[in-house]
Parts: sequence; structure tokens; C-alpha cells
Amino acid sequence: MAEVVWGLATSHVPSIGAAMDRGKTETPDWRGLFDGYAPAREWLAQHRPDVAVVVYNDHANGIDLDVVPTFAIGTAEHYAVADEGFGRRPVPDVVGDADLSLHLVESLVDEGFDLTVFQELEVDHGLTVPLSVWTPDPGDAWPCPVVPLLVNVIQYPQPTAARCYALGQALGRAIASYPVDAKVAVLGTGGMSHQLAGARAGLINPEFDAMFLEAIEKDPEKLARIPRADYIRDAGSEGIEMIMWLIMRGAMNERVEKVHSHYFVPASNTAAAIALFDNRAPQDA
Amino acid sequence: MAEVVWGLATSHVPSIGAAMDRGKTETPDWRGLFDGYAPAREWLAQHRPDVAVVVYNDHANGIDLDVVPTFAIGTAEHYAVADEGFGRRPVPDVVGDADLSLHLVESLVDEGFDLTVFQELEVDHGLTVPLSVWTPDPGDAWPCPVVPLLVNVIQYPQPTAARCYALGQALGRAIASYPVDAKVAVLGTGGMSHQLAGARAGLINPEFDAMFLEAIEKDPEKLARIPRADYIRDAGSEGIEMIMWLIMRGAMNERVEKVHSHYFVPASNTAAAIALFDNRAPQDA
Amino acid sequence: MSAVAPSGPPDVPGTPVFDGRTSRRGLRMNRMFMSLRTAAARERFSADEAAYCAEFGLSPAQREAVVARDWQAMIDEGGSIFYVYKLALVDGRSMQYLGGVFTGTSEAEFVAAMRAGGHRHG
Amino acid sequence: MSAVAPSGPPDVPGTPVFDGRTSRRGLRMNRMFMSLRTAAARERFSADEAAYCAEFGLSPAQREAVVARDWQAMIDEGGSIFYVYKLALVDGRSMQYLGGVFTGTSEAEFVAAMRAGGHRHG
Ligand SMILES: [Fe+3]
Ligand SMILES: [Fe+3]
Repeated sequence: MAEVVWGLATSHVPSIGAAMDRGKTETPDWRGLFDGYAPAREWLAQHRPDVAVVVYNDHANGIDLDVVPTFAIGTAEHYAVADEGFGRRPVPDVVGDADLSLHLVESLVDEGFDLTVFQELEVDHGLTVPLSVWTPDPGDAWPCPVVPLLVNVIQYPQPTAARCYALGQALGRAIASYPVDAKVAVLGTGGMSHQLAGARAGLINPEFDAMFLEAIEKDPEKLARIPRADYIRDAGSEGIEMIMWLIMRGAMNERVEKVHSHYFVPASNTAAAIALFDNRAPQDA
Repeated sequence: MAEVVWGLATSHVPSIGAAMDRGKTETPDWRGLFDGYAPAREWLAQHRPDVAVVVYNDHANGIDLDVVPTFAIGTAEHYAVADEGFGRRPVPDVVGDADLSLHLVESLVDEGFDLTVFQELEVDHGLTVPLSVWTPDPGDAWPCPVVPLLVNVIQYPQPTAARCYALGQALGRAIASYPVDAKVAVLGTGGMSHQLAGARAGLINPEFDAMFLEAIEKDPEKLARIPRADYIRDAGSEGIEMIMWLIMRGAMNERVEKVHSHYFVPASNTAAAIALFDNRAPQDA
Repeated sequence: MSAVAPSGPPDVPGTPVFDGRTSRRGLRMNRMFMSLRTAAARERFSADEAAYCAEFGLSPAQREAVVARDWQAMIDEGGSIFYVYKLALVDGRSMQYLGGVFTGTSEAEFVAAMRAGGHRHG
Repeated sequence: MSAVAPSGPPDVPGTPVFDGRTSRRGLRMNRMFMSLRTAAARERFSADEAAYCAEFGLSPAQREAVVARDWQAMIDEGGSIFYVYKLALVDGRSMQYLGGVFTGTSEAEFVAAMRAGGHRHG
């Protein structure tokens, strides 16, 4: 049976990918962010999973606003990296795992999650930047196949934090029932606090972010109880995307062990963070 | 506040629409079906709602298999009638009710239903045939605006019957909270037993259909407990679309009053039925 | 984390279940079928069926099934009946004709069987 | 049937919330923005911006906002920031530039404010 081995929460700001693609990770603007990634990357290089589920959202690249699914999952064998406007990122295309995808669809629909199935999908920075944060030099291929799990965080009403956490818990049960002896990683992406438009553009809320970083490890239920309006008020209209971390966290055990976390301001207009959790911590009896 | 005034369950077989469009409703093949519609149509003509929610599925016309949502809702002001291949049906386009649609999206996502929003949609016989069953001579316009609610009944895993019934109940609560003094009709479409492909093509199961017709009125919870596999086995691989009736029924009161029902075999390859329920029956204290 | 196994697609003899795996197999073919809703597409298809199939990326087995009008093979190769039906319409065939094909009878026999109450379940 | 009212889009001063109604208003404009991902589309857009906008069915107010690069008006007219940003990219503008526009400062000032910890909440 499959097992969730680790969970990684990480921002997916496009400029993080651009800084890597353009060799700017050592500049004064960026060094503080990438230095903070180093311990996580070292640990991750020693803990390569067989497959990863990446929870993310698209940004006007792979899907448009004609069709807005609350939760969607890719079931393809291959996901091309989208050209977001001026050439695609110089990173490998993403290999899918259709078998796991189809298992997850069946499990999650059985459990009453109303997924939308994407049989084809181009993936944007929301998915590729987290892969780059994890694996800065993938060479010809990312470390493992990927199942994309998309969340509507752009158009109100987004799913509630509670619904995201519940989906994560069901995802954990679904992975646990996958009849393949596979080590599974789960990535929750986006955040931290930021707002791109309006008079509050440039908003950063380090207190909220610190609370969230602490609670995502130790008390995710608390975060699941926060109403959407409070996310938007406290973390900014785009900071609400942190609800995607709750899907990752829900798929993990009650007790996880923090391997490393790091918080950095700014990644362009955003507070950025990484938080890596080992799912093999001893559990309470 | 809005109120569900009636619910109509009806097959949406394309040949029913074709028989009407081609003036064949009095032929020996069809008279038995259309005669059975008459009492319902008379009552419906006296009970015109302000808006109708039509629960249906598309059949390779408005949406394709690239994107398969479990539950989707249209939020448009206008839905063109699809050309399914050889000219569109000679019936009016469908006027939407974006305000009600957006209210339903917010209410249902708040309640943990993971809807997909269709901002544009062409509607096929799955939606227009039920409107024709209700209103044979619409003239220039259908009796009222329509909100389309789409269900994946084509690609396994379909939502469970229990999930459909729960969605219907949430739909009822959402309609009840709509702050407009509107009379709302709900149509559940599809069925009854039929199977189009495989060695069991032509399957009809009148016993199952009779049980379903009785229970949809008096004991929908019983139908909600039936596993998908049993629907497919007993009602045929396409008969499972009867789960859409449960969404209609869930939106109604515990006690409804049957105005009329009629069962007919065959509408081309299908057992067809109509069942009309008044939602203003006295309730238990 | 407790494991909850999905119930899985039902296995009912004589009943093709169009599940996620089938849909993946048939994706391109079903897309081709759906394209046949326009007259322009039907003309191009009829002018050179194999080329039209190739354009949509059908597998050789799918292309052969389409060109040979092997309706059962189209279903086996991942066709959804609602999509396959679009091809039947191009040929002027009805769903009753397809019902006859799937059950090994003529269209007239299939229609007669439906009028007699259909193929009884069980 | 008991009534359960939706919680409704939050009302936070200085914070545009892209809700369903906004998305309906902006649908065509956002579609136009998304189209600008290809070089061919950008060329056609640049050759005659108003005509390109008309092709996508933008309202007069939307078209004027686009042509005048009135970024705030684009948001007000239903633009999603992620879609509006595609137009900024056409102009070689950054998200920091837009941040300056929305907060009434220059790009340099906005970048400096971000480096200093961003605009603090509260
Ligand atoms: Fe994002
Ligand atoms: Fe149907």
C-alpha cells in the first residue's frame, strides 16, 4: 500500500522560478530566499518519493475562466509546461501518473468530493515553481511523476478552508488505499500573505504568516476553522491561496515532524515560505 | 424568500423532442407517451414558476470529455440551444438567471459542494427535451428563465446517489435563502431504465422503474442508499442517470403530493416516465 | 492514516462501463466523434476518413474500427456511446440500429423487441 | 425547507474581491487578456488595440480602460489581476509596477516598500 512520506508547503511565485531560470539566486534580492531553501533541498534529495501530488492553482495559463472548477485533478500521462506568454520555463515537462490519478478520482468521488477531471492540462508556474523549489537542477526530468490537484483560489467562492482540510484528509485515506507499494509526497503551494490589486496591494502580514506556519504543523484544525473572509482580510486577496496548504496537511498524519521551514519577504509582491514535514514521526498511541 | 413550488421528473430522450419537432406525437409509436403527459402539462400550465432549475447531463454537445465535472452549474444570462449535428431543435434559446445561479454557487460551495462554474454553455436535448415535455408549444420563449445544473452520469465514477440527494437538499436550502420572492421549479431529468451499448443493449427493467417511481415520492432516502453498481446492474449503464431525479427530490419537502405520473416503454431504446410533484403539500408537524 | 478503498467500477456482464481508464483510451477518438457535429467536419471526414482520424491522433485499432464501422470495436477501444452515436448519425443510422448491432439482431428486430417491452433485465 | 444564506463575498476596504458577478462582467476582457500569451496575438493586438478588443466583445468602458492602460479601471470592469497581468507583460511591465499603480506610487517606491517588509496589514 502507498504511504505519504513527506509534505512540502511552498510559495509558487513566478519570480522565484524566473530568478532560478536566469541565474539570479545569489543576488542580494534573492539570496535570503534561496539560502533558506538549502536545508530542505538537502533533505529532499535524500528522500525521493515515487510520485508526488501537487496541490496548486492555475493563473490564466492552463485553464481560463469559462470553466471554474472548485477542485480538479489531472489524469494525464504527460503535462506540458505552459508558455505563459514569453516562452516556456526551461524545465522538463511533467510526467503524470494516470493510475494514481484514476485511483484518487474514484476514492474521492466515493467519499463525496465533487472533483472535475482534466484529461489534458498544461501546467504553469503554480506547479513548476514548487518543483523547482524542491529540485533546482532537475536535468532532463523531475524526480518523479506528478498528479496535479487544482483548487479554485481565484474566483469567489473559493472552497472553505474546512473543505480543503477535509479533502486533504480524504486524499490521505485514498493514498493509503492505493494498492501499489509507493512512497508519495504531497505539495501544498501558494502563499504566504499577499495582495496584488487594490489600495492594499503589497500587503504583508508577518504575524498571520507566523501563526499559520506554526499551526500548519501543530494545529491545522484551527486553520481549517478560519472563514474565507478572514483569510482575505488578514492574508490579502491572494493570500487566501494558503488554503491549499491545508489539503497537503490533511493528507498527513496527525503528528508530523518539521524538517525545516523558512520565511522570507519579499518574493516580488509576496511573503514567501517553505515548510517541510516528515510524515514518519511517531504517532500517539 | 424563494420557494420550490413543484418538482418534475422526466426522461430526456432525444427522440421525444424529435417526435414533437416533427409532428409525430399522434403516431401509434408515440401517442401512448404523449397522452400520458397531458394531465401534467395541464397542471403545469396553471402553475407557472418564476424560474426553473433543470438538473441534466450533456451528451457530447455542450461539453466534451477533456473536462468532466461531477457537478456543474451555468451562470450565464443566455444559453444557446446546441446544434447536435444536423441543425438545432426549432425551440427557443434558454434565458438564464445569473443572479440565482450565483446565489446557488455561493450557497452550495459554502455547504461543501465542489461545483464547477460554467460561465458559458450550449444546452442539448438533455435540457431542452424536459422543457418541451413541460411546455410543448413555447412560442418565442420558454415559460421562465432556467438555471442548468449538470451532473456527470456518463463517466464512472459518477457521484453517488447519496451525494446527489444531499446536493438536492442543499439546493433546497439555498433556494429557500434566495432573497427574492420567487416561485422556483426543479426538474430532474433522465431515465428510466435503459442501456445503449453492450450485449444488454435494450434492457428495460419495469420492476426497478416501478419501485423507483414509487420511492422517489415516498422514500427517496431508500433510493439514495442504492450503490452505483446496483443502478448500473438493475437500470442499465445509462439508467444510472436517474440519480439526477434525486437532486430534484432532495430540493423538495419531505412530503410532496403527486400530481401525476406516467410510465411508457419504449421511447426509442428507453423506458420513459414523467412524475410531477406539488411541493405545497401539508407537512407533518 | 486509515485506508478507504474505492468501490471500483461495477462488473456487470454485457455492460460496458465507461470509466476513467476507458475514457483515457478513447479520448482522441471521442473528440473526433464530437467534431462531426458540423457539416464542414463531416465533409472532410467523408472525403478521407483515415486521414481525418489520423489528424485527431486515433490509434490504428481505433482508426480501423471507425473506417470498418465496427461499432463494438469502437466501444472496446474507449468510445462513449454518446460520442460513437455522432458517427452513426453521419451514416444516417439510429440508436436502434446500434442496439441491433450490439445484440446481434437487425434494426427491425431490435425495434420490435423494444416495442415488446425491451430486453428484460435479469 | 430551512434556509441557509451564503456568507457572501467579504467586504474588505482596499481589496477587490473577484467574485462570480465580477467574473461575469469581465469574462470577455479576461479572455482577451489570456489570448495575449502568443506572439501572434500580441502582434495583432498591438497593430490595432481597439479592433482587437472589439473582436473579443469588450464593452466600451473595458476597451477604453485597456487602450488607456487604466489598470484600476480594468480591475473595476471585471479584470482578474492574473489576467490583467498578461497585458502588463505585453508592455514589459512588472507586477511591482502594477502594485505602484494601485497604491499611487512609482514602481521604485513600491519595490522599496516591499523590501522594507511590504505594506503592513492593519
Ligand atoms: Fe498562485
Ligand atoms: Fe441522458
